[in-house]
Amino acid sequence: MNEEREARVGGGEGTSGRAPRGLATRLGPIALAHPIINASGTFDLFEVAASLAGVDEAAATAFLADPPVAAYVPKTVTPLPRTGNPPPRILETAGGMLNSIGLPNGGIETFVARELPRLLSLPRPIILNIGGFSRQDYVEVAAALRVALDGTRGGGPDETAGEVSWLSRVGLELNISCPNVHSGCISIGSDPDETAAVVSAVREVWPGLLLAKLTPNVTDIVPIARAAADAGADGLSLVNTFKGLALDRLSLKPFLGAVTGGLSGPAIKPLALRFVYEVSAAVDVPLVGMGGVDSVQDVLDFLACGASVVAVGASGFRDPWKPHTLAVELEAALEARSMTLAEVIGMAHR
Amino acid sequence: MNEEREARVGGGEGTSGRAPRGLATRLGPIALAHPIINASGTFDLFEVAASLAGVDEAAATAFLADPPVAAYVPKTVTPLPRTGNPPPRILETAGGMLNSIGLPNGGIETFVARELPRLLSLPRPIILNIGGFSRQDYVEVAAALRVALDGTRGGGPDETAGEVSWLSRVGLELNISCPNVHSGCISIGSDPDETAAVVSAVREVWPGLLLAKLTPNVTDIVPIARAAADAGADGLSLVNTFKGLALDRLSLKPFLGAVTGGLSGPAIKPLALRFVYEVSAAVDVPLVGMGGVDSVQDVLDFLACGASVVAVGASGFRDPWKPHTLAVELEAALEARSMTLAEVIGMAHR
Amino acid sequence: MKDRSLATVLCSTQVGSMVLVRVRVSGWRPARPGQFAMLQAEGSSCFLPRAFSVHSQGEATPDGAEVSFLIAPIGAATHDLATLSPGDRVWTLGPLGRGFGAVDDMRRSGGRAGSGRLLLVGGGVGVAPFLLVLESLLQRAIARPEDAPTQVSVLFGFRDAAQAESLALFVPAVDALCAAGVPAGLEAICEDGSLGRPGLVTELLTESVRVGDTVLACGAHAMCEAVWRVCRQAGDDVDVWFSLEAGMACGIGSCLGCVMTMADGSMARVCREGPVFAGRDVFGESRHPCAAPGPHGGGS
Amino acid sequence: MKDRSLATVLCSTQVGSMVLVRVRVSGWRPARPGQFAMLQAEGSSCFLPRAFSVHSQGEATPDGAEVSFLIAPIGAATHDLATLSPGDRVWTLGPLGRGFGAVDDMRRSGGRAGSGRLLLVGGGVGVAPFLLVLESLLQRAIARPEDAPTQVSVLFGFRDAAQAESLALFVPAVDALCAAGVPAGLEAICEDGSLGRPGLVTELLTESVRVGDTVLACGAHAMCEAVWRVCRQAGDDVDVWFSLEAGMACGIGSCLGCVMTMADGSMARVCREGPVFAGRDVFGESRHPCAAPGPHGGGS
Ligand SMILES: Cc1cc2nc3c(=O)[nH]c(=O)nc-3n(C[C@H](O)[C@H](O)[C@H](O)COP(=O)(O)OP(=O)(O)OC[C@H]3O[C@@H](n4cnc5c(N)ncnc54)[C@H](O)[C@@H]3O)c2cc1C
Ligand SMILES: Cc1cc2nc3c(=O)[nH]c(=O)nc-3n(C[C@H](O)[C@H](O)[C@H](O)COP(=O)(O)OP(=O)(O)OC[C@H]3O[C@@H](n4cnc5c(N)ncnc54)[C@H](O)[C@@H]3O)c2cc1C
Ligand SMILES: Cc1cc2nc3c(=O)[nH]c(=O)nc-3n(C[C@H](O)[C@H](O)[C@H](O)COP(=O)(O)O)c2cc1C
Ligand SMILES: Cc1cc2nc3c(=O)[nH]c(=O)nc-3n(C[C@H](O)[C@H](O)[C@H](O)COP(=O)(O)O)c2cc1C
Ligand code: FES
Ligand code: FES
Repeated sequence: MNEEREARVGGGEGTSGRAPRGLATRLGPIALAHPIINASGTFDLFEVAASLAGVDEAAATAFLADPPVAAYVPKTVTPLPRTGNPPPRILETAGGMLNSIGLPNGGIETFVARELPRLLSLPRPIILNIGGFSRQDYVEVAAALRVALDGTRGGGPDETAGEVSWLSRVGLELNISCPNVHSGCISIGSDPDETAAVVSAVREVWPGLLLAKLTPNVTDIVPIARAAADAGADGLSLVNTFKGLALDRLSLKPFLGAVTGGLSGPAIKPLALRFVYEVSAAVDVPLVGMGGVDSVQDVLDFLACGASVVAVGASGFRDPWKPHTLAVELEAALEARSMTLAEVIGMAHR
Repeated sequence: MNEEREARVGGGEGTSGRAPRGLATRLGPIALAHPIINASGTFDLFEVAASLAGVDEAAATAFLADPPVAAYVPKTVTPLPRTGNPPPRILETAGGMLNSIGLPNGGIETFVARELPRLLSLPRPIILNIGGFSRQDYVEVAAALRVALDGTRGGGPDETAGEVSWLSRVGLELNISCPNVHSGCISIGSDPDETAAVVSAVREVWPGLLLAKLTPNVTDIVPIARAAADAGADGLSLVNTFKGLALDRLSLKPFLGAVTGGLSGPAIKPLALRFVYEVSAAVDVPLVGMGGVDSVQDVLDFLACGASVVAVGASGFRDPWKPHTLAVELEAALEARSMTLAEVIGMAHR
Repeated sequence: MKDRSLATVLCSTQVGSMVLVRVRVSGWRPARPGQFAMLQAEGSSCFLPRAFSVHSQGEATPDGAEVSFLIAPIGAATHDLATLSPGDRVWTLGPLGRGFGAVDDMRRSGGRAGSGRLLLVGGGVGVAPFLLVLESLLQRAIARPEDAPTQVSVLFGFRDAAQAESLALFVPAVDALCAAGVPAGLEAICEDGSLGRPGLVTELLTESVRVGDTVLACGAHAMCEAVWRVCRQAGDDVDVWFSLEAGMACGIGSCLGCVMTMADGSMARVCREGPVFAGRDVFGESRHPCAAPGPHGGGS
Repeated sequence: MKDRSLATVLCSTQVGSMVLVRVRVSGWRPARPGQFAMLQAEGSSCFLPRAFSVHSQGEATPDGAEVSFLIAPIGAATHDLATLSPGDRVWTLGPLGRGFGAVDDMRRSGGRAGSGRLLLVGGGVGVAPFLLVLESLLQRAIARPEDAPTQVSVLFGFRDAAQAESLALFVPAVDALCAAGVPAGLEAICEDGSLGRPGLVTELLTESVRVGDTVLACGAHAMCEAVWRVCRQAGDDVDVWFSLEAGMACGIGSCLGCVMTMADGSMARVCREGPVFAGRDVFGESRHPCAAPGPHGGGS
């Protein structure tokens, strides 16, 4: 299994690349070796590597030299540092899990100083994910990221002096859909006008790939998706978690420290798929599909419903290599069907 | 197991009753031996009995003489006959199932002529469930039911001549939340004004227990729940299924004949629980909680979140005796906690 | 059977690519041939039980009856059932549905309308119900020889050699029927040629079927369609019955989930009105069957 | 270990109410005492793996190492693990987390600051990590006797006789330690009195602990709190370490789900900053501990 994995793993961009073949694709200006990435907040490349280092130094090095995702999406960053919600924060449920992490992060300043440099050193494109509680929050964080990126080697939205601009390696995902913070965020993503306002304000300051990540906790997602696309989003990420609740078995009080949490995992897959299918039929921008992806059949399902890229969330907890494994399996599945990636995308509608 | 079951099963209303003790409760004017009923459309008492008759005639007779529910909720009836959605109509998913049955039924005329008499002969209260595509549809069906009921022995909303009125034995549930018919129904239940309009119109013609069954496929259920209660609903049933989609494994086209379906089963329990918890905190009418109820822990959870009555849906497919079994287990669980039913209801909020 | 009950696995035997699972079910009431039971391995990761034809059953005693099922592991639920060990338990509800009523009816028709010949056509795991059919024919042949069919032909089609191993399960019953004085034969064909010439079971049927025969068929929907075509070509007087497959949630008529669209456009529940349906009801009279009962390929 | 790998069950033994599962893990890198692994039975109906202390480990060979876990079946995932048979497989990721660093540190502190005495306090299945602690002390006692603790006291508390059967697993290691020249003893107490007077492990601790001791504890949160109180009463110079429990999704620092609120209000991940924490960090200096790390009762 290790042998097989190592045999199939490419060295990332610029290397001789033994990544899954025939799966190369694009998300706006960003080229991807295959369509499988991680979902924000469910996969911390550096923490996994550090844990692996405790197990095996070489494995950790290999992991960072060749991360098991086509692009890496770090956890949401907000303007100010946040400690997140009180514990307990997670609970397994039938076919899935609830989480109420609550976007703990060091804030944009620390992010730019400490996280961004090592993110940029990864041999993969990155899609930064940002959150906030007001339109201004999103603009502020996006602007800070842009300034930082423009200042890097090869920075600036224009390609100059033979250096490749960061535009082909860095995207931005707006988390306007987190159910675990009790203002902003999800309330923005539940309203077409608010969504349009945030997206167009960020569009002003962010020249690169811009994705809006939407919440499924709405009566009708289509107007929201349309509003985001019309306001300038290059693509949409569907979906964030479904708001849920569990009680402590003994006390019969809410189990999670934050009372409610977000449901993810295989349990929600049929629900997530419905949103991707509906939005894909109504809106003409690329979609990043997610929600319970666990097997290559799930990947095919999201692609067929109209997603161009598929993200692995909670299933990556039990197997951090999952996105890469799925890419390898996707290659085989397409071969078995004698179909190209492009042919599968959207085929449920045809 | 049979012995145990038979030993614990009461003969229904008016008999010496060996039903679970200490669980007697009320839903408005209707007295229940315990708080566990079935969810509409998931349990056809007469069909189960007929199937059992093929297995064992005595079992079938016993089943109808002592149905395993505190009250019986038949499938939705609409003004006109419906054949329902094209097959396939069901698919198992992680921790649950999708269905797109589409409310097949013989229409109200047939219902009154053929179903109602045998429903009234059951030794349990019944809660009739009606659906439609316009306000007028609901009013028409409710009015037809009222006329029929007033005409029965002991009919009339007033108790006369020592006869017990049907008001203590028959309730009405408005299905304004079915995701499987593509107009009416769910769109009514997604809108507070529409909901209020339907509820108050039915309230005019229906003197008995009136429940509105709401959909979880909404951004905010609280205003809808409030609208229903303010318009005269005596209680709310929460929740109907979550809209979902699955693809055929091979063709990658929608699997269900109706394309989308409703998700139910344990997978949705944390989501359903959240709705019950939220509505219970906001609205002051009794709630019938449902969504993935499978174990006595689930029953406790729904009660603690604020449901007075709990309905078993999809889990009854694998075990038609489930509601009764859960009632027996609930009795034991309350005993073990030295708590009364009333003390558990809503305790997650306290 | 009074109730859904927790049966105990007595043994589980690999038969090529299928698994024969024998369980003891308390309170089991004898199934009619073609009836099914809803099974769910205790602790299964699947939410719903699945339908399985009763393959064979022993005598009912106060301890219950031994009942066996032939299972093709194709997905999660069948995998769970196929990997059970003796002592493991299985939730069991049945027998359910309408079986092959024709098995009873045709005994008498032999002397009157039809040829008295019975053709049993099975494809893949669709062979499962036919052992109970044979067992039941044997019982009647012994009890009332005058009511036995004039001839019984068992015609099975398989995909490959691994599937074809299940053939051996039927040989003793066919032999016993012959010994009881009913001329009976067993022919099988395999798509990959591992039983001689490669081919489909409809080739065997084309060679055998004639006016007046009664045909009972169980297999993938495509096979059933082809069987119907062959029988129509043989003449209108071939009496054809199909055991059909559909996804089921309850198996007892509650959910309305297992419906199929019949030739006349009506919907029939496979678990209650079926699983055995008259060919005419399913496919209508047209020579080009069009009423496809959904994409659930069955049995093969 | 390079990777999450599919370990093979070598044997599974019931030990009272717990189950000792020994697996062969390929590429296993030796765990430090107190480290854990994320385990998930292949085909488990649970979505997420669960954390288990490494109970014991054999030498790493090119074939992998034999590693054992002591499992108390309390819910679905532990039930799946406790019912595995030889040949079954288990997804394994580990060793993970920071172990009892004090095991290494205190060897030297014996001659200097502390008493050199090591007290191992376990409650219920919280005894699990202490076999690896003893094994590791033995190795060092043999390799470098001068670095061994001056004395090792194993103090275990159980709920009932069935739980207390696990005691037997530790006797040989304690004996070996004595034989290697390290004075070591094993005392246990049972809430139901089945090991003599009924009581809690903190009673044993109160009788034993003194200034300068190093205490390593693992058990339910209530036990840990009580251990902390007893040790505070014995004096500030008792060095106390707790192995804590929290629900985990990933076990490798990705999800931020396993955090506990530390005494200073900060959040620490049990899987990365723990599972072993200094008593002061968890409970602070107050004599009335207030920072309750959530409702997860652990280990007992
Ligand atoms: C009356 C009756 C009798 C039967 N008798 C037998 C018998 O004797 N022996 C036997 O082995 N089987 C029998 N079957 C079939 C058996 O019930 C099915 O094989 C079983 O349901 C398979 O379940 P599974 O979980 O293993 O497979 P699943 O993975 O659930 O697949 C089951 C079926 O569902 C469909 N399916 C599930 N998910 C999807 C999806 N996402 N997209 C497309 N299709 C999907 C497939 O078409 C497949 O045929 C019988 C069925 C019926 C109705
Ligand atoms: C570092 C570490 C080491 C461990 N080592 C061991 C070991 O060596 N041996 C061992 O047996 N165990 C060990 N555990 C504990 C083990 O991980 C848990 O016992 C296991 O997670 C139980 O899983 P389960 O699925 O069997 O039980 P579950 O049913 O999942 O219950 C597990 C825990 O979750 C909580 N829980 C789940 N659902 C609810 C709910 N709805 N309401 C309230 N509470 C709920 C309970 O409090 C319970 O303690 C360790 C844990 C950690 C963190
Ligand atoms: C523990 C956890 C933390 C998450 N954190 C974030 C986050 O920080 N930002 C974000 O946009 N989404 C977050 N999500 C949502 C996921 O990115 C994803 O949208 C969702 O989990 C559905 O996918 P899944 O079912 O595959 O997990 C989080 C999900 C989980 C389970
Ligand atoms: C097969 C099926 C048919 C249903 N039919 C109806 C119906 O006719 N009317 C109705 O109000 N709800 C109907 N429902 C919804 C259930 O009553 C219930 O609200 C839902 O299934 C959630 O509960 P569960 O998770 O326990 O199944 C149906 C659900 C299923 C699974
Ligand atoms: S399976 Fe439920 S009605 Fe047939
Ligand atoms: S379990 Fe995921 S961070 Fe600790």
